[in-house]
Amino acid sequence: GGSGDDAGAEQGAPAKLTFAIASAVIGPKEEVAVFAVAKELGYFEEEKLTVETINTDGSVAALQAVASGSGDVTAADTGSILGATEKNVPVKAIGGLVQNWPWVIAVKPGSTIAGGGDLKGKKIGVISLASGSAPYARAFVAEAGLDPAKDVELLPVGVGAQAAAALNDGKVDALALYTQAYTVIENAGTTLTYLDNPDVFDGIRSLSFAVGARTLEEKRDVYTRFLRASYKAMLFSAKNPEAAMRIGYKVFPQILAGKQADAQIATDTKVLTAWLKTATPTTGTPEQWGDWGAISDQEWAKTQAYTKQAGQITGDVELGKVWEPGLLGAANQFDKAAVVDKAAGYTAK
Amino acid sequence: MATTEVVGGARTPAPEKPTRRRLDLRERPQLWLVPAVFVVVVLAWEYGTELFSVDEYVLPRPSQIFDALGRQLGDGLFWSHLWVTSREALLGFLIGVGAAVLLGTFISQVKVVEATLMPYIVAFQTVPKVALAPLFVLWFGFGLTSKVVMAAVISFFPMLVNVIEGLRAADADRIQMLTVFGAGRAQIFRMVRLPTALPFIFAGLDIGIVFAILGAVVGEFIGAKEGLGYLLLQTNYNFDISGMFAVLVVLSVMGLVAHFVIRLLQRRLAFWAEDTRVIGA
Amino acid sequence: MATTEVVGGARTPAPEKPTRRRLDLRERPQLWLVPAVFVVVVLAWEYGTELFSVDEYVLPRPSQIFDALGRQLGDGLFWSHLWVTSREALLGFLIGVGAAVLLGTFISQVKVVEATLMPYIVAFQTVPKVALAPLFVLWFGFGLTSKVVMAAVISFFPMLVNVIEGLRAADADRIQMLTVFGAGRAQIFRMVRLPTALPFIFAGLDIGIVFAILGAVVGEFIGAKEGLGYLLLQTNYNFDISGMFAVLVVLSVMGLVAHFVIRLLQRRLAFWAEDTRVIGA
Amino acid sequence: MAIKAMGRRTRPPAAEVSEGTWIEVAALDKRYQPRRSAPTQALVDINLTVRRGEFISVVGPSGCGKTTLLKILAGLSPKSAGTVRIAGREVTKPLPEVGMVFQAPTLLPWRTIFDNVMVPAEIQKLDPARHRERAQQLLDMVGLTGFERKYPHELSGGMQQRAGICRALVHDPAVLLMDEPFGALDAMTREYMNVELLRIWRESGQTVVLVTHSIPEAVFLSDRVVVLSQRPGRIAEIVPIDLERPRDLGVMSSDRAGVYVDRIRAHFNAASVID
Amino acid sequence: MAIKAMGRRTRPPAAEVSEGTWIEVAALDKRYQPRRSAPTQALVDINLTVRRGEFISVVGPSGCGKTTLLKILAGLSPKSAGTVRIAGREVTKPLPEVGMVFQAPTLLPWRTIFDNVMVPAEIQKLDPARHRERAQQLLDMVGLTGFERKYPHELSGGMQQRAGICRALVHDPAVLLMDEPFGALDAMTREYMNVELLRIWRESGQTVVLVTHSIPEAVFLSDRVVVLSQRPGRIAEIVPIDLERPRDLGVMSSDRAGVYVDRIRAHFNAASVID
Ligand SMILES: Nc1ncnc2c1ncn2[C@@H]1O[C@H](COP(=O)(O)OP(=O)(O)OP(=O)(O)O)[C@@H](O)[C@H]1O
Ligand SMILES: Nc1ncnc2c1ncn2[C@@H]1O[C@H](COP(=O)(O)OP(=O)(O)OP(=O)(O)O)[C@@H](O)[C@H]1O
Ligand SMILES: [Mg+2]
Ligand SMILES: [Mg+2]
Repeated sequence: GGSGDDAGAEQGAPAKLTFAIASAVIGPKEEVAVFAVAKELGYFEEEKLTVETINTDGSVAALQAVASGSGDVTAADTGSILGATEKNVPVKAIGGLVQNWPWVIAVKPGSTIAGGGDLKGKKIGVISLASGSAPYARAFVAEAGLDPAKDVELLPVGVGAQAAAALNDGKVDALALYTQAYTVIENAGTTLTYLDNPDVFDGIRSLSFAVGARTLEEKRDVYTRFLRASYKAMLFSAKNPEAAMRIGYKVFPQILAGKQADAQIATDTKVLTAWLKTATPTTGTPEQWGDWGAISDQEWAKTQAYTKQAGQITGDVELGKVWEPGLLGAANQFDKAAVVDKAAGYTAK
Repeated sequence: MATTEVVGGARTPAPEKPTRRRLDLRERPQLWLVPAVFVVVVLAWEYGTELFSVDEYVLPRPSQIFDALGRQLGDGLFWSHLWVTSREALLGFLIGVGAAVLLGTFISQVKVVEATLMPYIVAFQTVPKVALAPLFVLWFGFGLTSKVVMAAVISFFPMLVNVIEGLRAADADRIQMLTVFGAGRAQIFRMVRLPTALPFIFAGLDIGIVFAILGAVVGEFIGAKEGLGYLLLQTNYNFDISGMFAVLVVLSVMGLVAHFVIRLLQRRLAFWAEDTRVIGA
Repeated sequence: MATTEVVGGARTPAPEKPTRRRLDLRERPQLWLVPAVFVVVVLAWEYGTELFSVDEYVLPRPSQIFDALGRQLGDGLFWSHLWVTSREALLGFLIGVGAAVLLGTFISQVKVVEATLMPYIVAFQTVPKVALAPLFVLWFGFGLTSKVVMAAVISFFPMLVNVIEGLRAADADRIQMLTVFGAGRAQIFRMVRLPTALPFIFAGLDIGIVFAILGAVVGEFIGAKEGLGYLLLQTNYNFDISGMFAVLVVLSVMGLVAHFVIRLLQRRLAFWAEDTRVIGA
Repeated sequence: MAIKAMGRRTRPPAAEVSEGTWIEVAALDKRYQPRRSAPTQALVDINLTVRRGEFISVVGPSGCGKTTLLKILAGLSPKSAGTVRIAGREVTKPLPEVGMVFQAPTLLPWRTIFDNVMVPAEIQKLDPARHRERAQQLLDMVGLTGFERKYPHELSGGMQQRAGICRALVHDPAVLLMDEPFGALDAMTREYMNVELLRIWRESGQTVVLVTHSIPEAVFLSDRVVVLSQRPGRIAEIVPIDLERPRDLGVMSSDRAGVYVDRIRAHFNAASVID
Repeated sequence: MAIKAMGRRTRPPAAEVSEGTWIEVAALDKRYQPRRSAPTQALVDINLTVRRGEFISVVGPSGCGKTTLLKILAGLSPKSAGTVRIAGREVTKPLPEVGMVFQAPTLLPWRTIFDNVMVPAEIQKLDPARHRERAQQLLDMVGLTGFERKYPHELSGGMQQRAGICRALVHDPAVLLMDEPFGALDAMTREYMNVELLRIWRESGQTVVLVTHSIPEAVFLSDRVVVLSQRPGRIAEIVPIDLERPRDLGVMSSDRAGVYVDRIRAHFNAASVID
């Protein structure tokens, strides 16, 4: 863990932080758009932060890590944060990240399935029955008026090659994955058709920044600075995804796994862009965006309802217990135009 | 007490007391030691976690695990998960161990086969099955088969190594003796090699059954709708760490039962080893 | 050729030919059989996948894997991944196997300890380490330690079972002999039990090293920034299935090298077993 | 107690073999070549022919190659040079018509004494009922009645050796090779066993090659005694024992027997066994 | 060849033990109780005292309990009833001042012959240099010169047995228990070994209990011969051998020796060894 630095109590004092990536691999997602960019462009340095990463095996593990102090901050599934809070795991959300519903149902081009109702009697591939994709598929089916327990069959197919093969071989009729996973599949040469998500999914939050509740008060300032640097990086990445991706290669050479950056940059940028789309407002241009990280009470309510339906929580979680919005005001105080300018003219060395 | 009575190292024999097999706590102290250790460990765990205020999500307390266990055992679905995993593990074990015995026999009989095949087997073994599991699912589907294959593959290797080593351990003099009386390979195998290999084989079975359970669980991790591995994922996903530990407890009990069955078989089938074993030395 | 010359089952001895150890293709056909099998398998794989037009992401072709391998071996980062995993596996192996030898020795010497501890060890073993891995990471951190612990824990059990079984296999007459001459437990252990257990121990080492590599890789799956296990995840995530297979090939080679080192050691240390082994029977 | 012959199961001789050359050893050389130590020359230029139904004993100092010779006859050990034939066939592997008593009993610890004795019958798939009866008769003869269901480690050294003798006889082999079969027996049991062996041999017409350390035993039992020299073993003399058969133990106190014993013993004295 | 005594390493007797009762066996009973089969009564009411420096032989039919008696003396096997003392101490476990030759050689296959012989010295951490020298002398004496670096399986049965004898002598034990040590040796080697044993015994003043199947050997070597009856073993007679020492092989052709041999043999005949 990297939270041993007590100097964090003092305003603006140098501090060390550990960012727990809620995934076992490094990819064109938050660790690139947030961490790599903030680190490489000196946003962390400006905040006198030294940030390191650890990889954890998913949101639950990431939350366990921050709760136990092995990590300080993570970007974890909001449903998992709610679940953790309900089980008295001392974590708290301090800012939003992915704001647009990332899950979507995909079918093969030319499939007879054009909407939720057509899924009756079909097989849907989910990542695993114990992942966000299963409750999503059920909710999607339920929304179309079907009984998720009887009318469809969910099959765990994982992500990537395995999921693509399952769809191509006809072992499943549809997939329920997140957008960025589809980009990876499409990059590998499979074309897909996507079903529209009904409106109910609008405003259900996916990844949010979370920290350990016990250290929150003591490290309020440090976390604020972290959020500020992160949102700056997000803005930069949204403006210039390719530059962000190249920075990602630099900070995490393992993304390339031995391949050449120039050969990969196009497809990886696509994936990163897909991720960024879910994490930024659907309207407007980066220059116009503000209020980074805000989560409205209505969004919380929708998220709670959805999480409850998915079985991750059994009752309502008191909002004050899970959500500390007080850091966002200071976190948004940065020169947005400067970041946008830098991004627009940035070419990686 | 065994027949070949040896007064061991520093131990005093008690020749006056006739040897009887009884459920005597003095002669078989494990009868109270095992529960005693259990109680001590559980208490230490319970109050240790309380004392150092360890959170449930880091390490739940026995009482919490026990609660969760009670909850799960009351659930009919739980028993079907248990049944699914047991079946996968058992089938995988039988297939893996069976294949290991067949291949091990073949390999140990024909030197060339060993030299030719062994490198490939070892190479295949070092491939992490967990990494291959997604491919297993692609190849063998989402149902029982892929988990059985996983369990079989993972219990295969320890058994194979032990079978080969065991079949080789046969005493040259005994083989000579059989050879003189006209025994062929098959008879030598049955009359000498196999009995000699039994301790090795039972060691392999003991390791194999434990790994078969692990294999089935890991197979379920990758893609399953049911089974204890699925339940582990589910409880973990729901942050029900006590529930997860309850499943782990059930898996442990499964392993224990399998272990004792195998040891019982061993005592029945390889009795002479017991008989000639030295007491206390 | 060994010394105890037995004319085996149905084999004809060749008494005229003096026995010499040479790199003779007729005497050691594996020297051409191993590469031959390799070539056949690779060709079948290559043209089989082409014939049935199997997609790369289902099963890449050897030529594709070979390309990916070449790419990776040229990458400096790859070698550091390799080094990381080797170190984790080796450390874990040494710790796991060392602990197994110590505990196995203790257990096999004191009957009560076995009866008391063994159930717990088996119970612990059946707990899927992969399920515990997130907790391992919580307990032992995200660095080297958690992977080493994983490798150690997983290579521990096969070794333990074999050590216990091996130390028990000692011949009662030999122990009696030593006892008469005043040998204590430690001397009996060194002079008889250990040598008798060597074949078992080497079987355990063989299984253990393979599992240690697996353990390190699985440990990396859970939370790592480097190592071949990490690389597997990364290549899989990147849809680079050929690259993933290239990593698997490297892991296989690691396992093979370790296996041969252990077998070489065995031939050196347990030479008498070789010498009294029966030829061709 | 009468132990009946079971009827020879010897295949007909390979070639035209006269009764005079049932076992044929010519210019036999044996050299052990251990991987880790110096070679040992065990036998040099052994020439010997044994007639069908003949009783031959081999005597010689410890380590001279007696066991080696027997193992080569049994097809258990490859020779270095020379020819060895039994019933006209080159011995390259063990022949089923041979029975052997090993120097060490070599019983299988996982079988009862009775099942150990039945091993040859089981291997050669001989009629179980008849051979079980014969096994029991043999065990009774050697005084192991009541020990049939015991395991080898519950028997004394001499009892194990007697079980080994029963095993070699159970399938009524045409050729019987015995490596110091009575070494672990007390003098009286030994004499009794000698007499019984002679009776079985007479009734069944077996060809016997017996290695023994007892010169009187060799003289009492044999048609000819092969005396081997010290290592490396060469044939020092082949002494024909011209005592009429059937013989009883009384014959051993005769002067003629004594002459044979002295003549054989002289070889040992000359060699001055240990320097 | 002279093999010197190494100086007794016997601890002083526990209690006031007269030289007359160095080994004391009283009302000894032994019953084997195997788990899977019927019990065997091996020894019944054995009473025996052996003086310090005495040479005792035990003879008796095969399976009568000789090995059992020796193992109890060696502290290897628990008795069922009675007392066994050596030097005033109750024997409950093996005593370091005892050396033993086993009925089967029991050499360790992973050690060379020389290292096998050195086992007792190594166990008792005795001066390596002196005992290596002694080991070599003993190996030379038994005719194993040149085989020191070989492994047991490269030796003949008799050679292995001789190595076992060297092993029992290497640490110059105060009490020597020998279970048919010469069973696998030819008559000449055996006589030679008898003479050597007697010389070593005379020079070192050991107390020896020897199990043998050879009645003449027992008479030649012993101060007293214990004759055991058939199983279950009881003491049939203890025959004091009143032949002056030092003895040479010539003494065996004397009439007095013959009388002893006949007297002991009579026990065997009376028992009609095998029914
Ligand atoms: N470990 C054992 N378990 C059961 N019975 C045994 C055991 N050892 C010996 N016996 C029995 O005890 C009796 C005496 O055996 P012991 O070995 O003492 O005989 P012995 O006089 O040495 O015979 P031999 O001259 O043949 O070596 C025998 O009947 C034997 O069956
Ligand atoms: N497997 C072997 N490897 C090497 N040398 C051997 C082997 N077997 C026997 N020898 C050697 O061959 C010689 C003859 O041994 P063999 O066993 O034939 O003697 P033997 O006449 O049976 O002696 P004994 O009467 O002591 O049993 C010995 O010098 C022995 O060291
Ligand atoms: Mg021999
Ligand atoms: Mg005995």
